[in-house]
Amino acid sequence: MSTDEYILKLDHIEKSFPGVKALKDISLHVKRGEVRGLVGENGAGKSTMMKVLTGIIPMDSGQITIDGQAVTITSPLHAQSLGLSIIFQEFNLVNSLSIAENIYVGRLPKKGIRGIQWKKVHEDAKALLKRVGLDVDPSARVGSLSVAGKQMVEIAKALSQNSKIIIMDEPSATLTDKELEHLFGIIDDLKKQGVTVIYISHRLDEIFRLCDSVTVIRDGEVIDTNPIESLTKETIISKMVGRSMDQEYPVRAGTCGDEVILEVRDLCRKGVFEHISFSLHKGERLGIAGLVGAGRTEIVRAIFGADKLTGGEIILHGKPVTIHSPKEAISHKIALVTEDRKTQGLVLESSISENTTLAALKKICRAGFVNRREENSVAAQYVDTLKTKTPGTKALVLNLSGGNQQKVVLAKWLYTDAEVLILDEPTRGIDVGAKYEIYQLINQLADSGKAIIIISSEMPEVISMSDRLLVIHDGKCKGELTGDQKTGENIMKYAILEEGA
Amino acid sequence: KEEAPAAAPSAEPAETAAPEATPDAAPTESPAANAAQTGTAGASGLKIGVCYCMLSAPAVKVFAQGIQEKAKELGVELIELDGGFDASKQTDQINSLVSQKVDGIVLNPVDGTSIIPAVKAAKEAGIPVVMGAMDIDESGREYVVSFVGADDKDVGAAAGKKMLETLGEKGGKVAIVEGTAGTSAATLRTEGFEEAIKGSSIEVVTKLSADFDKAKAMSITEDILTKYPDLSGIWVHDDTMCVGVAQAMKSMGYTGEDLKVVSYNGSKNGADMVKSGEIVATSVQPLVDEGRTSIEVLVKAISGETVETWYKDKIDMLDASNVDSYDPALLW
Amino acid sequence: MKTNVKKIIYRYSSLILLFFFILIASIFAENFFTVRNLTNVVRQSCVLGLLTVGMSFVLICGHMDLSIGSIMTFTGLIAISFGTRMPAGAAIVCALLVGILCGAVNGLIITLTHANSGESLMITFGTQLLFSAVSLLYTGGFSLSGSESDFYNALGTGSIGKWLPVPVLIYIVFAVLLWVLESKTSFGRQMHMIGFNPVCSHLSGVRTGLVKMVCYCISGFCAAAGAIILTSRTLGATPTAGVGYEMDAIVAAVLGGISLSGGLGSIAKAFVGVITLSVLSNAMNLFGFQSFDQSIVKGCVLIAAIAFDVWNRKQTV
Amino acid sequence: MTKVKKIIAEQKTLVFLLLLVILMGIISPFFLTGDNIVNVLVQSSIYGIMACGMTFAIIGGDFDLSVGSTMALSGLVAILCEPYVGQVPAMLLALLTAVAVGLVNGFLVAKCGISSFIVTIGTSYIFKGIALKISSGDPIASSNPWFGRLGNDKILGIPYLVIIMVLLVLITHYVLTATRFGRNIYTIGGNMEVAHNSGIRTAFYKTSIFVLSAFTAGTAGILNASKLNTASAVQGDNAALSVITGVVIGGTSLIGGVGSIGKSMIGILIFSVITNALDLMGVFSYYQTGIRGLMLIVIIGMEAYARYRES
Ligand SMILES: Nc1ncnc2c1ncn2[C@@H]1O[C@H](COP(=O)(O)OP(=O)(O)OP(=O)(O)O)[C@@H](O)[C@H]1O
Ligand SMILES: Nc1ncnc2c1ncn2[C@@H]1O[C@H](COP(=O)(O)OP(=O)(O)OP(=O)(O)O)[C@@H](O)[C@H]1O
Ligand SMILES: [Mg+2]
Ligand SMILES: [Mg+2]
Repeated sequence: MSTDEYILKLDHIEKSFPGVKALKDISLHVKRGEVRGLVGENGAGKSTMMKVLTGIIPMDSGQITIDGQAVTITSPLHAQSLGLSIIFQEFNLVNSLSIAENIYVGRLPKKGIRGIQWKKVHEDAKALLKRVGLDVDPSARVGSLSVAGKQMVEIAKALSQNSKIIIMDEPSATLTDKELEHLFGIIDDLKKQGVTVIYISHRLDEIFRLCDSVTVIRDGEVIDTNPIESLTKETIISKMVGRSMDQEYPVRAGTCGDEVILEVRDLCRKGVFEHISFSLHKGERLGIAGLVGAGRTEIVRAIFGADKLTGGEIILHGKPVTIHSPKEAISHKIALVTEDRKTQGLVLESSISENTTLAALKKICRAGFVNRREENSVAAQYVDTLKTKTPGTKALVLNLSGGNQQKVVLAKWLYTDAEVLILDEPTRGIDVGAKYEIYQLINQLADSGKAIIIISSEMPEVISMSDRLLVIHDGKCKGELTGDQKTGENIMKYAILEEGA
Repeated sequence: KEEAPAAAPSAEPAETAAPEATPDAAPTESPAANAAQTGTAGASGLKIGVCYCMLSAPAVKVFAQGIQEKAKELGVELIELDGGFDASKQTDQINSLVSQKVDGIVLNPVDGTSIIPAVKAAKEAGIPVVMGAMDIDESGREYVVSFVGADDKDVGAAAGKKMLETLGEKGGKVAIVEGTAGTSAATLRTEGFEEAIKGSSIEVVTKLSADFDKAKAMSITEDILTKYPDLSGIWVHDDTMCVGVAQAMKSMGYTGEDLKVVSYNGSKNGADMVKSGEIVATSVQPLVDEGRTSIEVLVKAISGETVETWYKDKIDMLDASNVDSYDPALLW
Repeated sequence: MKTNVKKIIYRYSSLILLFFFILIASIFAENFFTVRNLTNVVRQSCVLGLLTVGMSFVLICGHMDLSIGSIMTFTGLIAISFGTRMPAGAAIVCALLVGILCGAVNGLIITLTHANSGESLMITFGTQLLFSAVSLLYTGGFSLSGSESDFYNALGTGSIGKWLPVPVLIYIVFAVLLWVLESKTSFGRQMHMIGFNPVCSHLSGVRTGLVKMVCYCISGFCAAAGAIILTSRTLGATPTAGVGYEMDAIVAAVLGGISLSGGLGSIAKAFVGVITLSVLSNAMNLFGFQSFDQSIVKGCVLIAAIAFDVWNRKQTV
Repeated sequence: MTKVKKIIAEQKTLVFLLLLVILMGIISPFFLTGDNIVNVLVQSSIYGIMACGMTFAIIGGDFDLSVGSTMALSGLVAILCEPYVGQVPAMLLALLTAVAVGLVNGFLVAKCGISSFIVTIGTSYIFKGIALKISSGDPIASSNPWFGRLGNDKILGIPYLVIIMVLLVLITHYVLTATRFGRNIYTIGGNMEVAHNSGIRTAFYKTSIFVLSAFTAGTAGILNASKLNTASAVQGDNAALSVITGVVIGGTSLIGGVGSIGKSMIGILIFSVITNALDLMGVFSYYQTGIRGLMLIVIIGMEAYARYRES
């Protein structure tokens, strides 16, 4: 064993993509057994750095040293053999395979002519799943899991490799507090075993809870590394964005109106949720909280006509309506920002302007012909007002960072002139600066009279950004919280207790 | 048995025309007729399997028509199978006919060699096989009782002779628009033609395959005429392609005067083109007759009579001199 | 500057390929670069061209249509057989309607079952068998000989002036109309978006089923239009006339730069692909290549062209 | 009861096949005779053998449309080379040729990144052209009397063809379920990027997929040539789509990542049984084409709809 204090050293790493210099002379030294936080805005280069480190993409120049030995990492397999494993920001799972196989993908244990030892695979997988707190059959298909479930499988997979260094790229983005606590427990265990963890997150609370030291990255450059004790949220944020920010959540100036815009009564979808009733006022921000998998997404999808309802009614402006498809929902001025940007919210291979007008194509059409000039000016306008960072409206959405992609999604729905705006996890995977801008935007929209539903798994967010809060558990509405009642304790009480209220 | 009189009138023209169309087949024709007469009683109740190479090809369909007519006349039960131009599938079908213990098989093969093992198995099971419209390869001849159909080499030779006659001393450049590359029909028709013109002043400048397809033949002819504007003649392997060839000539501004086309098949289309002077000649393949004779010969063979090994079509050349007087019932 | 050049090369790669072929053919093939031959090339490409335009619509919205060959066969038989009983114009309208109907059958099955790209391939293979069975049963397996109508026959063989064949005119008119539909209208936009991401399009209020349905109908319509030209050109209809055209149409579309995974491409590009194939086969006929060699060359060209395209994309994106 | 329902739901195609067999057994007295059952198996054997390789390809998320040409080419090599090198070396050469075809396909897909659909259309043109060229397009009969026995002889009443098919199916099953190689192919088909990120050598596996597919096509080509005692360039013209249809009907999805050789074989058998039964019933071939088309539409349509309902 090397006596070197640093288990991992990155020196002068450079990496360019066509048109972008993602990493500029990055140097990062990580001590043995520490938990290192890595923070930075969207597109700062965190994921790219980790991908270079694990051999997924080659670097242009630089030096990597592990355990005192200079190495050239050629492939993910090579990285694994050097004791490096990674939990990806985007899921790295095969939906069509079982959980157990996903955990051991590419390295299933085998024995002579009898081949793969399936029994052992399933037993080991079961133990790992227990360790991460996921109570499912390891032979179930990963595709059948919820987002959080998949995240936990990712973590189990990283654990199964018994690595010296584990990199976690935003593992918490899709988790709610219960799973988070579990994850924290796991990381604490790892630390005790002397495993080094690099932890990337946009949630600063977690950084303070977990990390020994924090490295801030901005625009592909390391700003600095400090022990956690010497930092505060504010100092980290100002390092990240290059300026200081006073508060995390903007305070809303306006108030809710009295007019009820949307009312739902007794909504049911067999086996998913039942008897959901609530009303939504003009200018109101209604939060929906709950654990991951509680059924929040399913409820709003059903209201939006993306899934079938098996019972209940939807009342808009006092008149009952039936909504069979997203198209009908849109014509009733309802909009849904889906939780999964990449597969449901955007046409990635298309330009910003084409995405912006997609849901209201009619508005820029004359006699069925698309007026491209008008389309571009509309898109440019939204790029302007939402402060989207992009070289132009013709840029492909594919090449934007997460936060900017989310702004394009918002632009698309704003252009439909929706009255009811449903936002499902609107800030997932988005950095503090961009988050703040999106919060401000939400408030502006509410002030201008739009009715807004916000679903979020981040408790402080859903508390601060809502005027009223519903808590969902197991497909049932367990409670409604307003004003001072909106506290983390209350939410957890309703969200976890079987018989709440 | 009640169907016999109903079927008779429709079959009549073919019957009466047969000797006239195929005079040299006359000696074999009469025993076949005998078989038909004596066999009506003996043949009814026979179960005969027929394997076609591909029923969606119009020419095969015409052949099938002859088979069906004759079978109806004789009261023979038919099991008709379509090989879909897949030799392997056809082999399976023959095997399945063998296991059904049919009394005999008329085989219109996908190709002449691939089906030999299956035909051999049929022979071993004591089931007589008659080849219809297309022959088995020489090496498999021993397993079949007879072949009813044209000699493709003769077909090519007749066309060559006609071409020689038409172009005369002067000769000239000639192109061949061939059928599907690799079919024995295409190979032999070209071979026969080339042999017939050997030593003359006719020169074959290009041979291109149009897969027995009209549209392809048209494009290919257009391209040939672009390259050889001074072409004097074309030998087209069948009338279907010939329609395309004639269309191409028209679109390129050629007439039957400038460019002499000889074809084969004896379809109504072909005869019409001869009549209108678009092409010089086409020879007749009596497909309906081939079908009828195949059944007759097979029934004879089943009843133990001796049959000839080859009931050759006579090649009737249709040209301006005889096209008007030719019996339309022989065309298809 | 340099990236600009690369971008241009990428953007016009299929056109560059076409010019390359034309150059080679002009140098080496006798009589290639003559008005007469070039007219031939275009005329020969009409039928495949129409089919490829239709196929492109289906490909762009992320699906495939293996049935166009048999739709062409069937509608050709309809056009010719109806033509004996009614005026040519009416027969043509009937054939086009039947084409649209066949396309609608495809579209309906595919939208109702929510088939994905691969499943649509298999389903249209099924309808291919079905339509060809219908064709065979319709005529009992026999061919129909050409129409008596001069108007009908002019569609495939006539020409306006000396050098503008009627079928070329028809092809160009349809291709331009459909190109406008594809590239300028909201329908075309929706079609591309569906090809890229059907889920997002659906959630953004695009009637994905309807759009796909229309695309299949267009494909059926184009097949029928192709059938009319083919039967007019070749004076008659056979129950196997359309066999294999679907693969050629896919190859032509891909040569023109239409992506099989949907979304990418345009009708204008498909047009270039068709002409490329047509030039290739014309040149090979002029060279006197046997069909064996033609097949080999065609395969090599296809692979080389797509490899070039892929390499090109890697350089630019 | 619910268990039965579950089995029926999971094994729809198997149930369908069994129902079909029973129905045909009732309709046609010939159908369930030993002779005919052997016939059906022989009829499925060539495509069944190819289905082994094709199942690898489709699970791996790729198409192989070039199997028909490969089949024709290797059959020709096995017969054409025999006079020079002897029968067994000629057959080995034929298999080598097939492997070479697979390598070409694999290289183009894995290294050049071209879609397999296009690559294999392209190579099928090329190799069919070569097959036509080396045979001048003629069907070529084998002159070695021994050669034809492989495809026609039986042992204990079971044709070699069927035995070879069963062996290959068992091997394929083993490889797909019990080896890392097999499981990695599922991973690649399920998600290429994940496979790459997990350290699976995707290029190697993609190439292997095509080599395996070509290898089984080559085997099928030799056996088919032996069965017919003849090789020809047009043999195998319908093979690719027929095999893919069988595999897909069985339930191996074209998206990749799911399926099994057992399912593929069920699909292949369904088609053989239907063809055989319709022939026995004397159904005219035009109707047969239509029936086959309808069946394909119904089965694939049902599967597509079930998949949609599930997600
Ligand atoms: N494959 C790629 N091709 C081109 N540009 C890329 C690619 N991957 C990343 N980039 C660019 O590199 C920069 C760094 O991206 P990276 O994903 O590392 O950011 P990040 O810090 O992880 O952001 P986030 O917090 O949103 O995950 C961004 O500008 C991004 O657009
Ligand atoms: N771990 C799991 N295993 C199996 N099914 C699950 C699991 N978690 C959730 N589900 C299914 O997903 C449904 C609801 O999930 P959904 O994603 O809509 O919830 P959500 O509250 O929106 O959570 P999220 O934060 O992921 O958006 C549940 O009814 C359940 O059937
Ligand atoms: Mg990242
Ligand atoms: Mg959700």
